[in-house]
Amino acid sequence: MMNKRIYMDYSATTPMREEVLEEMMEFMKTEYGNPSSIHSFGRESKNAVDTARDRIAKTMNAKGKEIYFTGGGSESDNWAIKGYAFANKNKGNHIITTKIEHHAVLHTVEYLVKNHGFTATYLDVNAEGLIDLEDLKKAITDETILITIMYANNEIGTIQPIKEIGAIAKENKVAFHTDGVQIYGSGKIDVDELNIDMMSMSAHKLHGPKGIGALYIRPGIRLDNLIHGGAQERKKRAGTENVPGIVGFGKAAELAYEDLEERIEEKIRLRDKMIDGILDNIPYTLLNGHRTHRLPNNTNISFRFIEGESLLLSLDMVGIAASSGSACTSGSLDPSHVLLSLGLTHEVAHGSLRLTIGAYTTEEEVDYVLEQLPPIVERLRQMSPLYEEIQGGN
Amino acid sequence: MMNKRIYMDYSATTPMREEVLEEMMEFMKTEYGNPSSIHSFGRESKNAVDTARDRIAKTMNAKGKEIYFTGGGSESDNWAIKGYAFANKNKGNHIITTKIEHHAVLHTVEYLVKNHGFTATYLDVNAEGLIDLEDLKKAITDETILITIMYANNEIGTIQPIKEIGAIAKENKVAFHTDGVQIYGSGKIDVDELNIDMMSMSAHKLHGPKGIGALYIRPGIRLDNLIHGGAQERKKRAGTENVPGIVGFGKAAELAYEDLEERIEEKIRLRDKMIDGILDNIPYTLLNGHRTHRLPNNTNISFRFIEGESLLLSLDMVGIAASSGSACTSGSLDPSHVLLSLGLTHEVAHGSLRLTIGAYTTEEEVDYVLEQLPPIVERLRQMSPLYEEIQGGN
Amino acid sequence: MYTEIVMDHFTNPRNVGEIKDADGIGQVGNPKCGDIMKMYFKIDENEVITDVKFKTFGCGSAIASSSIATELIKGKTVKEALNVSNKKVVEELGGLPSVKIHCSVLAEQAIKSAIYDYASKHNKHYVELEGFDPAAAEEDHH
Amino acid sequence: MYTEIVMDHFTNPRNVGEIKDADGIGQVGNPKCGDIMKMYFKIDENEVITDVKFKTFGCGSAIASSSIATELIKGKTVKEALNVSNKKVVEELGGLPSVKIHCSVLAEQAIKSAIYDYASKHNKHYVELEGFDPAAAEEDHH
Ligand SMILES: Cc1ncc(COP(=O)(O)O)c(C=O)c1O
Ligand SMILES: Cc1ncc(COP(=O)(O)O)c(C=O)c1O
Repeated sequence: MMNKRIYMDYSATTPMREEVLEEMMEFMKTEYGNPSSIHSFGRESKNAVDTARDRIAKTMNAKGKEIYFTGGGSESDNWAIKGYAFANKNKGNHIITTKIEHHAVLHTVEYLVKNHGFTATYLDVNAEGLIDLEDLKKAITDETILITIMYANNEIGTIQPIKEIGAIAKENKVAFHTDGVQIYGSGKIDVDELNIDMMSMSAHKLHGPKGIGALYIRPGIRLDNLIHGGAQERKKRAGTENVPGIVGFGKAAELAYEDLEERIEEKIRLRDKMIDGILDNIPYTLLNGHRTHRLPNNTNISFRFIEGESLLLSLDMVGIAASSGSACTSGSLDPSHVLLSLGLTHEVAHGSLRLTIGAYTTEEEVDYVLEQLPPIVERLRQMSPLYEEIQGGN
Repeated sequence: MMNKRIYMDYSATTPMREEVLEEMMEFMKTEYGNPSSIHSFGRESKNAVDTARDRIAKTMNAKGKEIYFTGGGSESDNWAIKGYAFANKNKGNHIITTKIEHHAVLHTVEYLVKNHGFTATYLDVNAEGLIDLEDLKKAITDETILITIMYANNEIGTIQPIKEIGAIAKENKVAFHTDGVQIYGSGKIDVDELNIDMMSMSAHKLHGPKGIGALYIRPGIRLDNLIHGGAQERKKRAGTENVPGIVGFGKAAELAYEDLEERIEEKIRLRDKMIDGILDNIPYTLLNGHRTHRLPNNTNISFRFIEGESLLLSLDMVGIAASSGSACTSGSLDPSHVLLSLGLTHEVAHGSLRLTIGAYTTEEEVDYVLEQLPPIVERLRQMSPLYEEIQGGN
Repeated sequence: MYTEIVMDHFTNPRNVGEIKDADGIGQVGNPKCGDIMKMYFKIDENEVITDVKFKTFGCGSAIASSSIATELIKGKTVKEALNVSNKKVVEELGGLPSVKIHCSVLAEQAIKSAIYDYASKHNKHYVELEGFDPAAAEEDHH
Repeated sequence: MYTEIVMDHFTNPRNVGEIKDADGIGQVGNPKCGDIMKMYFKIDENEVITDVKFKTFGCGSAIASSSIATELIKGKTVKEALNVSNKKVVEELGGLPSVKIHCSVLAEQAIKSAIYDYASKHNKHYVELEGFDPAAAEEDHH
């Protein structure tokens, strides 16, 4: 039997780096104090929290006091959007976003529209997943208070023209939030240069712990709290601080940005090998997302005539962990809204496969995937009535 | 120099039990998969999450599917209250709570009143911190949709008559949420018997990890999401699951309820020794909270003529970690709203000390506190102009 | 997520393929929903299903449901096959996740659809098929 | 949280106590806010503060601020003492957390208040005290 375990799902979550766990251990074992406490147990936790805040701030040219810890990327998205909308509803009720946002943004905007009197524009994307800046400009009205556009897409890896979006937002005096969950830790970010007012992050995407995230908030940007209560996080996000999580996040951020350039290069090399290896060797395939404005770790390919979940199961049986935009993996009926927004038919969207690599991915693993994939695809196609039709037509 | 470290602040947070960390380790090291994934990495996380859910449910006579994981007690409180209020605003806009709630409840209710058109009644408490059930009944109107009353108070330890409150809520067809953060893990709870519709919990209060909490939700209770996004937690709370946190919470809950009765007895014995030891040996002291309807681990005493923070600092210097309702510890100007609600003057409220014991507290530690406290109090009193007045008056 | 039986039928599906001179062919589902099942039946003069093959575009449970359904009806009479319900399919698979129950419904409908085809070609009438609309089954099986 | 100097002055406060026959006594702050500072001055005919004592009800930084303030003015003239600002107190302590700055303000006001008392008893007038209202300082020092 197969006992290889090849992880190709780094965009879903990542293993913690050893150094990260190591730094966390102290705070899970001995330094358990509450940072808000006055006694020495608490004081050491407080220092550790401040250090982590500074480490993260440094990676994006921000200040420690502009970083607020949250319980994860979804909370950050919810807070930025609901918090800003509620705090600024006297200025207007219109929000601009895109059709390919993560559900943490999309469902949040939909909720505000459905239940709290806001309106929204959902920008289209082109076949590569890029928005049109002209569309954005046209969408802005006197009522527009917030633009929320993701930095890089979690499914197809497409990276938006964030700097241009930031400039448009600034020019129009509209706040700009970006979901940076996928890019943070894998891309160079300068919040000033990019005119980002708020940015969501999630530690477990960059070899940090799960259940901890952050929101960058530019000074002057006012938002209602999402979680009211104690005075933690300068009164903006209540709840006893998850000190080990925060410490781990800080360490992970520091490590991610230590040797960023090299790691980006290496990932792009492996990613391109994966993409070309599949497109060149398996017929009826197509790359989803932009060929170059793309996360360094993302391969997303549609295999026509087969369905994603059965592909995933087959890969899992040979030890490869991947993901798919197939509806069947989410328990819903429709395939990924992102893939449909690219203009894919339902059938093609159902047959998508996402392979995302990470810090521990080796060339051998990529080779192994390239070796295993063709017979699996062929076997599933042989079972498919859609393939039969095509073959019959030849 | 002093190098004793005596932790008397278990109500602020607790150290993790070894068995808890042990179970978490597997999920921090090898089983890092995303539970929502289809591949084998994710599957094992999913099982672990389900096990934890069941473990917690079992401790309160609930079902696994009625437990929803959150990022902590504050999030649970915010979700229960905002979520229920927003989802049921067509039924009414009135919320009943008390004056001594944790800020996670109080500030949330205040926010709904100030910014979202709700109204609220804040019930008074008597000198022992108990609400009057007649007040509660009288406060209910046709517009009342939610009663949120804490199970046990974090500062003074007073335990409310939850069963009676639940019965009143049920009779009046009003939903009943209780902040169970302080009681969960230290008291026997049966959500059915008590008619609890929602209950907040936080793992780090019961020797579990920080940054993970839960909300019990009775089937049929409808609430808006606080954190929208992915389909996690049966679509009610988005965000990649904090698997190690959840696993740790489950284990901590199991352990807490394994030998609950014995541990309660032992804590009460030590607590009473502490309370009596202070009241009997130090003049001008008074116990805050109810003498018997009280958390087994809570001692809260006001020392007249001195201020809490300087007391805490002095204790810290002899290795004792405690907390206070003094304004100075919170950075605000007013002392604890809880102590003021009992009818204490500002001066007396400022001079309060909370000593909360836990699983690792020994009799020797209690003795040590009882030995250290009198000279410290005397020294601070000698510095106090208020004490001078009293002494002068003799 | 899936039982061992499901995984076995997914990994080694029985009766995959086509029958060139089939007596009845049924296709249900559509690519929009991500599931298409096609079944081919050989039926003899005693109305016994002597051979059956399937092709399926769909998730693991769709493939497993097709496989087990074909096993359940092979060698059975048409009447018997018409009594194979989606419940039976789920049961034989040792259970399906609730979001996947529709796959078993699809298998039941594929059987009915193939027999419907056979019935119309051979001028047969089965009470079990009353109210069954193969076009609807192709459109939406949910 | 606190600097070593603050902790030192909190642990070993200088000049704690009362002066029975003080020439000036000032009390500022109130129990509502959690801080009361009382200062006793001995002042000689050359307007030199020859002795000073304090009593403080308050947090660690209130006690430390009182202590350092008394040190700063002991042996100084009244005029010099009136020029000790809260900034100076903070500086000498090596800094205070921002939420504790008011404690240093209180120390400055305690000095002024004691001198105000001395001045009124001795019919003196100091421009530095113009606009200073000891009753207000007792009511609210924030
Ligand atoms: C009664 C009560 N409610 C809510 C909370 C908030 O819990 P957490 O800090 O874990 O968010 C606490 C503890 O801080 C508490 O004691
Ligand atoms: C783009 C994007 N936004 C938000 C999230 C939500 O982050 P989390 O699951 O940590 O809450 C994710 C990951 O799931 C993501 O990929």
